[in-house]
Amino acid sequence: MKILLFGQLGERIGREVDAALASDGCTIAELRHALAEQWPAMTSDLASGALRFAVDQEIVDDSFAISPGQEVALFSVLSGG
Amino acid sequence: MKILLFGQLGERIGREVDAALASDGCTIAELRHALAEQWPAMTSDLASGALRFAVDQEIVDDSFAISPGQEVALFSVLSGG
Amino acid sequence: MPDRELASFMARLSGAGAVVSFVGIARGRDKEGEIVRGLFLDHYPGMTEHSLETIAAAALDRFDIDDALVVHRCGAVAPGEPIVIAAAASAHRRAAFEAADYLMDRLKTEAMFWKREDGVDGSRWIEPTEADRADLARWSDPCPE
Amino acid sequence: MPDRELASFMARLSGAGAVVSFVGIARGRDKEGEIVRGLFLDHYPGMTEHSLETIAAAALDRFDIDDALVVHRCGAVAPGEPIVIAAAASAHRRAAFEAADYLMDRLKTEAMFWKREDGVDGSRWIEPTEADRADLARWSDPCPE
Repeated sequence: MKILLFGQLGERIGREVDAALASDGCTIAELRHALAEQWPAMTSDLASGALRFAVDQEIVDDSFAISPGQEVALFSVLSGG
Repeated sequence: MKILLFGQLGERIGREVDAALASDGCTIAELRHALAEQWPAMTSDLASGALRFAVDQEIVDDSFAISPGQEVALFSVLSGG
Repeated sequence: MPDRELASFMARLSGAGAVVSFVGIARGRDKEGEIVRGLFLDHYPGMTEHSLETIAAAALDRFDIDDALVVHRCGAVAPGEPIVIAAAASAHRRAAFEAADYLMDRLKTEAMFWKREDGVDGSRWIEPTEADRADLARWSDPCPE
Repeated sequence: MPDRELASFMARLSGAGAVVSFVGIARGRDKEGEIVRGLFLDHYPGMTEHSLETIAAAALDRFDIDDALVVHRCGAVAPGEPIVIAAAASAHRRAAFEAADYLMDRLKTEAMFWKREDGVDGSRWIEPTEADRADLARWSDPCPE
């Protein structure tokens, strides 16, 4: 599953990463867990609660179930304008 | 003596009037009196205290003595910007 | 034109992070909602410019700003046309906002203009409103000079 | 360019008497006074624009304004270049001043950008400051909605 990253996270990890996970009904909580396993460099960020996920450009919480084909993005803290 | 007028006063009386008065040491108080005599339409304005005089582009009070060649202007209430 | 005034004001800045500008536009209706065909701003060449410079200098004194701009029209102004642009530039935005607000409050009462509104049924010369005077009074509290 | 944005914003108005605009300019120094060679503003196409529209719509809801404008740069921005223009137009000037101030306070914390300052000794990603958060909190009092 493709995940878009931005800012510092995008610079450190990659602006687009491919999580080794079937996107078929996977929840955000499962994705968070899979990302932490696949990119240890993200583990502390993911655990801190400072990151938020968006699916199809809407912020979602951990229980959200991702459907195949949806656009998934992971945000670190915004800088603002 | 030439007097510059602005705004409503300039429109009613004239933008530049010639007061029948020697400018040699005449005070603003004397000018005020002479203007009221010469232009009765200005009498109530002049009496109201709403008018101010400027000499050489500085606001002056009634005791100021005008020297020959100085630029004299009479202001009604400003509109602001 | 306010956009060109803003561009040239910004071109002369160096190091500012914030520019706040105000543009006043002649309205097609007076305070009673009657149609205004045009404004005429009478002025006293020399003293009027000096009154604008005095107000800009007071803003520079009072606020932590790098630069201030006041450009005012005189003569005939049609509805929809700009009358005034006032702007302030500063390192951080709060000072620029406050200075621009202050410039306008002073300009509305103290700029040396005599303004006539030409309506459908005649003309009238106008004076600052009570609201304008109240706006100006906001700044008379002890100030951070 | 902010002057062109201001001109096109003003061209689409009708009947407004007041336009307040804010232009933010990239500064050549960071908060510690160190030289900044440039900024990079990362954004999420679609969501970022939506965040700007949401802020403009909130200002239109909250203040008695006719129109609001928010235009923001993304990507690389050099010191001295404009980053953002925010503007509000209203019949009377107070509402336009307040709305422009509000737009900026929200943009500084909520606009969806990730901003990197590139200095002489490296780069750092920045977060809203405590001052930015305090500015935003000014508007959380009961509002006239």
